[in-house]
Amino acid sequence: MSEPAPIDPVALADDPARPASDSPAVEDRRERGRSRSSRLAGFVYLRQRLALYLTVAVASVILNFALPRFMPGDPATQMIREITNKTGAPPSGYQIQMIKARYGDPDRPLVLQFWDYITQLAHGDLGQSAQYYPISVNELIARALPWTLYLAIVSTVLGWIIGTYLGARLGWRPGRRLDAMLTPLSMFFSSIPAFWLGLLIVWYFAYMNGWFPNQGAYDNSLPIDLTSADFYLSALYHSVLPFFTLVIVGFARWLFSMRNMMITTVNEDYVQLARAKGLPENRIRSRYAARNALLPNFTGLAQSMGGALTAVILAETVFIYPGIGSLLTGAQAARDFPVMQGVMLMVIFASLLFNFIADSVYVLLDPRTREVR
Amino acid sequence: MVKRFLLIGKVQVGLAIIAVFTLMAIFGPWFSTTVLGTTPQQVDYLHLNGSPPGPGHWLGTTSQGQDVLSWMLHGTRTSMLVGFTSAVIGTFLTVVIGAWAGFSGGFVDRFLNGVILVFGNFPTFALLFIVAAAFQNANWLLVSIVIGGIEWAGGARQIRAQTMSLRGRDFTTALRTVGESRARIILVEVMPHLLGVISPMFLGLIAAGVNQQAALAFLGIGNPSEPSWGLMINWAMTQNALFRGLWWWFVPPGLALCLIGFATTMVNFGLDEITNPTLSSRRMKLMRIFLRDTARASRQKELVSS
Amino acid sequence: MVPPSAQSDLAEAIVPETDRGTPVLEARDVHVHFPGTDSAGRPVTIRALDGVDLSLHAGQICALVGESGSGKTTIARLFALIHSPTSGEIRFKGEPVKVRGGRAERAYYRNVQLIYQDPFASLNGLKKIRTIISRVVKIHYPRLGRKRTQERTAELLQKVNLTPPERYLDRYPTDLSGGQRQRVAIARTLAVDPDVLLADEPTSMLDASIRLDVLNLLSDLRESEDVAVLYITHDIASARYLSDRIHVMYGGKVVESGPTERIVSAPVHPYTQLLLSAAPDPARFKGSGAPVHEAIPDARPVDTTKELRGCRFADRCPVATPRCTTEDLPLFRSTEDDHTVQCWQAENAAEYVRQR
Amino acid sequence: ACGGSTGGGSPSGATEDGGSGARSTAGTIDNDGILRIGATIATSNVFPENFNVFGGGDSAPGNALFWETLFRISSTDGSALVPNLGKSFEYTEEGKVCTYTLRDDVTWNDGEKFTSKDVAYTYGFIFEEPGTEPDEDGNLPWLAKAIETPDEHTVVVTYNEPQYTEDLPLSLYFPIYPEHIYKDLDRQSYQDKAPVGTGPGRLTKFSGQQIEIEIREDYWGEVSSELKAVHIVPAGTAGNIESQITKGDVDWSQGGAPGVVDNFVGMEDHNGYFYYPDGSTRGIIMATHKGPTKDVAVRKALRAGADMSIVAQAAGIAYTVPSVTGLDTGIYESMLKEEFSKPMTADVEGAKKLLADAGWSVNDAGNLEKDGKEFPLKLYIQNDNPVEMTTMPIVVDQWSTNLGLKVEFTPLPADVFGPAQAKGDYELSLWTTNAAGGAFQAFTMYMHTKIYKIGDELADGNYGRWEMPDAANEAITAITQTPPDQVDQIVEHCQVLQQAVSDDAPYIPVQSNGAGGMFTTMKWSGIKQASEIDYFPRVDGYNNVVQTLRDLSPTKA
Amino acid sequence: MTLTSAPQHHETETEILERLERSRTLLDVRGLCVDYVTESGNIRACDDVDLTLKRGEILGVAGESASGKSTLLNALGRLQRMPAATSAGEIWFHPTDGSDPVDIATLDERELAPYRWTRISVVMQSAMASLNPVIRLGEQFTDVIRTHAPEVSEAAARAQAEELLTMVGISADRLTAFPFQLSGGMQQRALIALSLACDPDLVLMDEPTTAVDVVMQRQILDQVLAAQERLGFAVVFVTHDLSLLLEISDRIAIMYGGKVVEVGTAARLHSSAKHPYTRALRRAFPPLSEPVRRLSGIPGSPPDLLALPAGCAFSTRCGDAMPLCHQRIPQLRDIDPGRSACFLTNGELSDEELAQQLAARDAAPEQHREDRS
Ligand SMILES: Nc1ncnc2c1ncn2[C@@H]1O[C@H](COP(=O)(O)OP(=O)(O)OP(=O)(O)O)[C@@H](O)[C@H]1O
Ligand SMILES: Nc1ncnc2c1ncn2[C@@H]1O[C@H](COP(=O)(O)OP(=O)(O)OP(=O)(O)O)[C@@H](O)[C@H]1O
Ligand SMILES: [Mg+2]
Ligand SMILES: [Mg+2]
Repeated sequence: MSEPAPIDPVALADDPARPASDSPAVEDRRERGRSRSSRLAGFVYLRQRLALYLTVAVASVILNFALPRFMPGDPATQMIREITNKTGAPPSGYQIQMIKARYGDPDRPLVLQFWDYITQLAHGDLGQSAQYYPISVNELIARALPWTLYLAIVSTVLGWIIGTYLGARLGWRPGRRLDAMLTPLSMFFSSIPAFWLGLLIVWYFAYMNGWFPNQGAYDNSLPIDLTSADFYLSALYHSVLPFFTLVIVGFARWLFSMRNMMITTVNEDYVQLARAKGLPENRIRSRYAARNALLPNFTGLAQSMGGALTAVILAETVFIYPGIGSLLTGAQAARDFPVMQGVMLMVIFASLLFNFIADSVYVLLDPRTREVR
Repeated sequence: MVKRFLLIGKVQVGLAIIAVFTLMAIFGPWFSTTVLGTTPQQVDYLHLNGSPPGPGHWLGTTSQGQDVLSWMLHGTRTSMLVGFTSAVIGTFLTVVIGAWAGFSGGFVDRFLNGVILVFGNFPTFALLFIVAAAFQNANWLLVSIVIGGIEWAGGARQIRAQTMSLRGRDFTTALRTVGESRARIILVEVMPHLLGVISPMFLGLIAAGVNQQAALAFLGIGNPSEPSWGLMINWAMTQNALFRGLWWWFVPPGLALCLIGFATTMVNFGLDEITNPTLSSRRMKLMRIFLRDTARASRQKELVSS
Repeated sequence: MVPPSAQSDLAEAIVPETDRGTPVLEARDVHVHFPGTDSAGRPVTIRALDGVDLSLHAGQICALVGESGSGKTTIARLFALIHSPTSGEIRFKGEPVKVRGGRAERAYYRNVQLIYQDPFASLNGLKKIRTIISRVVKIHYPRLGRKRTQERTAELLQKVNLTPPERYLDRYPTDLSGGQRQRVAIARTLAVDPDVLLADEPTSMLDASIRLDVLNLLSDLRESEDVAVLYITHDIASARYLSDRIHVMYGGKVVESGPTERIVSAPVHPYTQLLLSAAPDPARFKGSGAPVHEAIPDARPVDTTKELRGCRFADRCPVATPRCTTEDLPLFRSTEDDHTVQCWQAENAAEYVRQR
Repeated sequence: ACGGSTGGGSPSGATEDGGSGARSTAGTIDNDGILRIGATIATSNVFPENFNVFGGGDSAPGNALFWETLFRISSTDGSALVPNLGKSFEYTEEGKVCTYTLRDDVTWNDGEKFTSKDVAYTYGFIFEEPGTEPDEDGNLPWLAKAIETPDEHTVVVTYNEPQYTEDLPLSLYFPIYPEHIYKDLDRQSYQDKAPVGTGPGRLTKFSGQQIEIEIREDYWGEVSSELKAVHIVPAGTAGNIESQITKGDVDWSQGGAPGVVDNFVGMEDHNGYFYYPDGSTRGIIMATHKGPTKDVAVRKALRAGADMSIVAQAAGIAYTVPSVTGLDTGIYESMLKEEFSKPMTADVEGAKKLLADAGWSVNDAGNLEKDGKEFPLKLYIQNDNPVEMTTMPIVVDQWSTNLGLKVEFTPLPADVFGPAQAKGDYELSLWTTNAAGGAFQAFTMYMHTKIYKIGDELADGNYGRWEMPDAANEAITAITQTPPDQVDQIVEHCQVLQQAVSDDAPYIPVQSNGAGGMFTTMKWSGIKQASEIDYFPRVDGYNNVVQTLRDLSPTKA
Repeated sequence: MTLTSAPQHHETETEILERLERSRTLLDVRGLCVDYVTESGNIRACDDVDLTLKRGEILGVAGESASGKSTLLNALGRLQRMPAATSAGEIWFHPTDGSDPVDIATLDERELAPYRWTRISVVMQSAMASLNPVIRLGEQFTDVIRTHAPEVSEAAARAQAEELLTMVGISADRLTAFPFQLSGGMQQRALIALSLACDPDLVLMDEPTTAVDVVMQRQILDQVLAAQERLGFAVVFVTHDLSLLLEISDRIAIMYGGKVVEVGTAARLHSSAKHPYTRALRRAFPPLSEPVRRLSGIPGSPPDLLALPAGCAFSTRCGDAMPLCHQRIPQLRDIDPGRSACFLTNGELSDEELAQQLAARDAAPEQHREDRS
């Protein structure tokens, strides 16, 4: 007989949804003066988040520096060999110097190496690809990143909206038939690996029936023309299957987190009070219940961006989508460390950026975050 | 509590699925060789080029004429092995780091919490991918270590929060003020309280480990001589199974992955219902029945009175 | 069974200072400051205790009342070595207490024990009552032997009226009612034969119907074990019921202290008066025509973050004068009984002499 | 359906199957003058924007439309060179001096004239610094003196040693670069985004997913007159290109995935597939320097232990089984010794006997055992070839069923596989054993020991570390020193080599390699039968793609 | 205008009774039953409750924890949430405008709307939880005002809200504040102000002051009483603090185990309660001004609603229990003045029956009494 400790919601560390102050010791007069200062100091929460993200960014830069240097197989040698094999001649002295500077010259003190690395990075220079030498990593990423961002952002947001909306519906009146049907179903959906579902979808929709293209981000026969509607339409058409996959595996977790949150919220006193006030049901559902239930889901959205990128990376491989994921897998197969590192750095920065954007919106949504604990 | 937990239908289904796969992992290969009489490597020359499920090959053959079922059975072993091992490693790190941070407070906590946050905000798969890629051709153990070594941050955060709240709870303070030693408080008094968090976390890590391994294998990372679900999908995809319509080759491993994930979701859902009874679906059903019955009773009463 | 009630009589309760000997536990001018942040996130200092003198005597129950945040719990935790004073000292039987961890701390806990507010939280729900209590016996009397330990555990349960002990030994705290749990918690503190019991709102989480039993138990233990009890409460009526002395706290200071009946019937400090008039009294039931309390003008909680000269209560005080905030807070002591008050109001009565 | 049984000189059965699978009918259909080619590039499906094939990294596909070599190799006769940018060449001084005469009607696509300076520049960096003194390893430099250009159309190369065979690799792998563009650049790290070549193509647009190349009007050679542009798109992974060709989105693509003959050709009327063996061979190289494969008996037993015709059938891409020498029985028909003129067959009993005689046994675990020592074997392959991923498990299973030998099938990514092979850290590895390009190329590509450094370790281009018998070594030297027109002599030397390979079994030939290609005749027709042409219709071989473009014509509706 | 002064006039018990006699019925509850549906069985937390409430009456409801006070209150306001359900009974509401009484227990949510807040409003125990944390205080006032009086302009509603807030001593500028920016006591007062927003006939208060300090509690009570005196609404006031109820209520209902066991004026309950449970409960509060005597609590613990003892629920803890008490459930009957549900006093038994039972009890004392602990 053991009693699992109940999960203590307040204890879940940096959960901004926790009540900002549990001490009643707040004085009337002081409060009046405070309303202004609180508006000024309102973004302490954001400041804290920003500090966190900066730490993560710095850590990832350090990790990025450290990884190739402490992993088996020496990327510098790897790259020199790669060039030797390809060109039949060893790289020039200057090249070797550059390669070693970036990927670790065993003869140079680590601190100096780090300094070189940082200065290069500060210039926005991610180095050159080993596989596609001398193409710069920046160039490869610049070409791939927009596609990935497009996939990741749209699919995540779409999945979030669908899941949250359905969850709010189901959680408002749980236990109904739709709930009994959709909730277990979405539980199953959420456990489908994105890459496998993608495979099935490609197989069925592209190979078996040919309704959708099985590869690429836009119609090859169209030029990339950012002013032509055809180009956008074809890009949209090509992204239907990836979106479909990502939304199916993505929406479910929002659905049941929203559903559960909604059920809990509907039981909150303030929703009861809203009911007692005789407000119209619509208003209670949207303004009182859903809005509050939404907050944790929103935090979740911010935190899920990193994970969303993972799913996108895998899905890109299946849909042969010319994004970061394809670039990364290609680089991995060729052991193109510079590209792998650059991509990772990009992915981290992108996910941190999303986090921060989501956090900023969150601050607008939840006034409590504008207060300090 | 445990009993109540085990009585929930969702939990039972979830645990049953995991149990079935565990059994498959233990006895599958044996079953494959002795009962089916095949190994994944064995080629059936009569069924080259992938033949659909049928009497000889219950799940069909691959494009090399290898038995898909045998692959599945052997693959289950690798996948579950990775799942369990990475979960053990991950849970260990989770608990040690989380509890350590939660209990020590002060600088140690701030440092460890920073580490946890950094890892938690990392897109771990990218990291996993790159680290695993460095150990090309890594065997299952190495893959497990890498997965376990990277996938601990989320859990550690929870454990830390839990320990912190436990540390602040009166009963730990009370134990201190009766002169109990710190070590004993942590290990004997507090640990059992964490089990409620650790056990679902462990399950979740198994599923995560299995999935991560599959994703890595799908991308071609890992030892190609160890059959696993991800490797099956990878081979099916690279060997044109989609175009050739050999669906029996890539559907079963994916389904297995789904089921594992589904099982842990179910268990966690059940756990939610325990800790938050408003979510209990059983209760919702009872409520529906009750309301129906009272409505019927009152209607009858009205009939009688009128 | 409960021993016959000791009638808490006015005359008995007033024991002259000199007769009481050295206090068992004593706080001398302690200050406790906590770091905190204000609403705008700026760091501030919370003066949880701001120069407190307090002494506990064997066989005496001392009540501590005051509004939320006035520092009552902080005193208890200070005595239990959970916090350490920012300045000032704690004396145990006249000796300054300066222990931090280890054996000395254990020895201290053999004398001073803390009873917590929430019996649902202060017992480990996963352990049997037997383990909870016998563990303490084992810690402090390691050489007792298993059999004696078990016997002692049973005795302790009996002491807190959990009879027969066998019925409770193998149960889990979750199986007991709140009052029973609080008794278990008390039994655990008694396992060490303490000289001092610090009870921090031991009944506030309990139902009205069982509160009194726990209070009575404390009162009886005071008699039978000759312990000193610090009883912390919000409820001045229960303080009156149980204690020999009452200390009234406000904003980290003991603003008034004295024999119970003295405080209840003739409070000097305006805050004590406010507290008394605000407390519900069954005798003033509606329809009784009893005189009603004064209107309560203002109920703001105190802010202890600012350094202030004089009296913290001054801005709420109906009788405040300019000197309340311009001069240092005085301390008046009664010549007739052991009554002290930190308010200029006492100046007018001949009975009081200024100490500070 | 199409096994390796079709020997002889005609193109393989699959060519007929595939080629004839596509039917063309009358009337021109609208194709905008654009030919869409699917190109396989590494795992990532984005083209790198770099056409510098002499640079440090992978370059974009389609560079065969820009870069051209002096000569090209005929597909009908293994070693014959066909004039291209070069009109003729002549060896003097016993093969030490080669004089090239160039065409005079060639221009670069930026309008500059193509001259001997360009050839001198290109060959100059290929052959490196001239000299006459051996280096510290005792190797002489290639060139005795700098390349001379007596006039705009003449190039004189002076070697230190006779090099009658050097033009073959030059024709295969070394296109001529524009001196006026490249001379001041760091060739290895120049990212060429605007290739200036002699070929028919001019780059008009580049995007990660599509390379648009227009056909220039002032091209010296000949391409289909209806062809206005070539667009190159990524082929994706297995299955992608097939379905795109089937839909008509892509017209032509190199390669063929397992089962292509059954699945792809049968899918639509207009789908076609061909397979031209090009004289190269894929085989399992055995480490002759270590482990059980050091023993020739083991090597021969392994070679005899698997039936490669079954394997060929399983692959379903219509390749043939080469002879035991590794040479294709079709292309090299005239050169092969009588006893080697048939595709290799299995001899299980013989294999077992060989093992037993040499004192080897196979233990319960399926490992080779000798003198109480057990040797587990692994077969390494590079994991990015779907055909081999399909066929090699079957080879492994053959050994298992025939000899009871359990060889671990180990597909590896290129970057693990390559170094392992180069360093000799393997027992069995699948690689190209005989190169295309004639008798000399066929046997020397991986057998000349080439040692170079990988980091601190030494690698060997002769992956199997096979030490050839003296006779074979002499035969090789003799070939390099025999003028190409003395065919009989060359055949004689070649047969010595054939015998050596057959006797020593340094590798197990698995499949005769070649050019596979899938196409649709929806928009373009004219991809010819192997018997009709003397080139390999492949997308990325210099000159071959140009030849193919010449033969294309719009499909008549 | 701030309501800070305590009510001046003090009625005697007779005056109170007369006033109640004079005023008309507002709420008439008959046989109300509320069940909680749980996995381990249905808990009947309100069992056959009969109550009448007059206009302007302050009815106190007291009882131990889990005696069903909140359940009753929620049922009266038709505010039960999962898993509670009103399973039987009628709640007749007599509108003050003289229209026909309605049984609000049978109305559905839409039909209830006109009663909510304009007729019946609530003050819940935890103000912190009852105010929606992410909606500004002002909106929480104006939305209810404008829902029930759509003709009122936003500005007018705001003015009304300001007036309400000032009435409870909160400055009007706090309307722009979020609830968490207010101290606990202020939140509680704001909630009370909110409950008066639509001039209700009945305010249901569930322990509105338990969470605050004594001084604050007193201040809030004063404000409630002053407002009540001025506006004349009726109050149902739930608390476990009997001594508080005695001070403020016209009549008090004592609940035990889901049943009302006694109803009477404060005066009667103070000095001559008819039910042993009431007496015991009354004794559990030590006096502040009367002489201190040793008191004792009620032996045993409150009944488990899933396994109620046979007969009177209190019989197992009752010092006066007779054999019949363990067999039959006593009815809540009118006595003069008030009502009682104890065989000793409710007149259910004839005099000889009672005497007989008493004799039987005294013959076998202590038999049914539980141990003190
Ligand atoms: N660990 C701590 N850190 C920071 N501030 C603290 C801490 N403990 C107490 N305080 C602050 O010290 C002041 C006094 O707190 P304390 O708990 O002693 O009050 P109390 O009189 O016991 O109140 P209550 O009646 O609510 O229990 C409060 O303002 C409180 O917020
Ligand atoms: N959500 C619920 N599910 C199941 N049982 C419940 C629920 N809420 C209350 N109960 C049960 O109903 C009974 C009455 O509860 P209620 O909250 O009405 O008591 P109360 O008198 O208000 O107590 P308190 O003084 O603690 O507020 C209790 O036995 C309680 O256990
Ligand atoms: Mg306290
Ligand atoms: Mg309640």
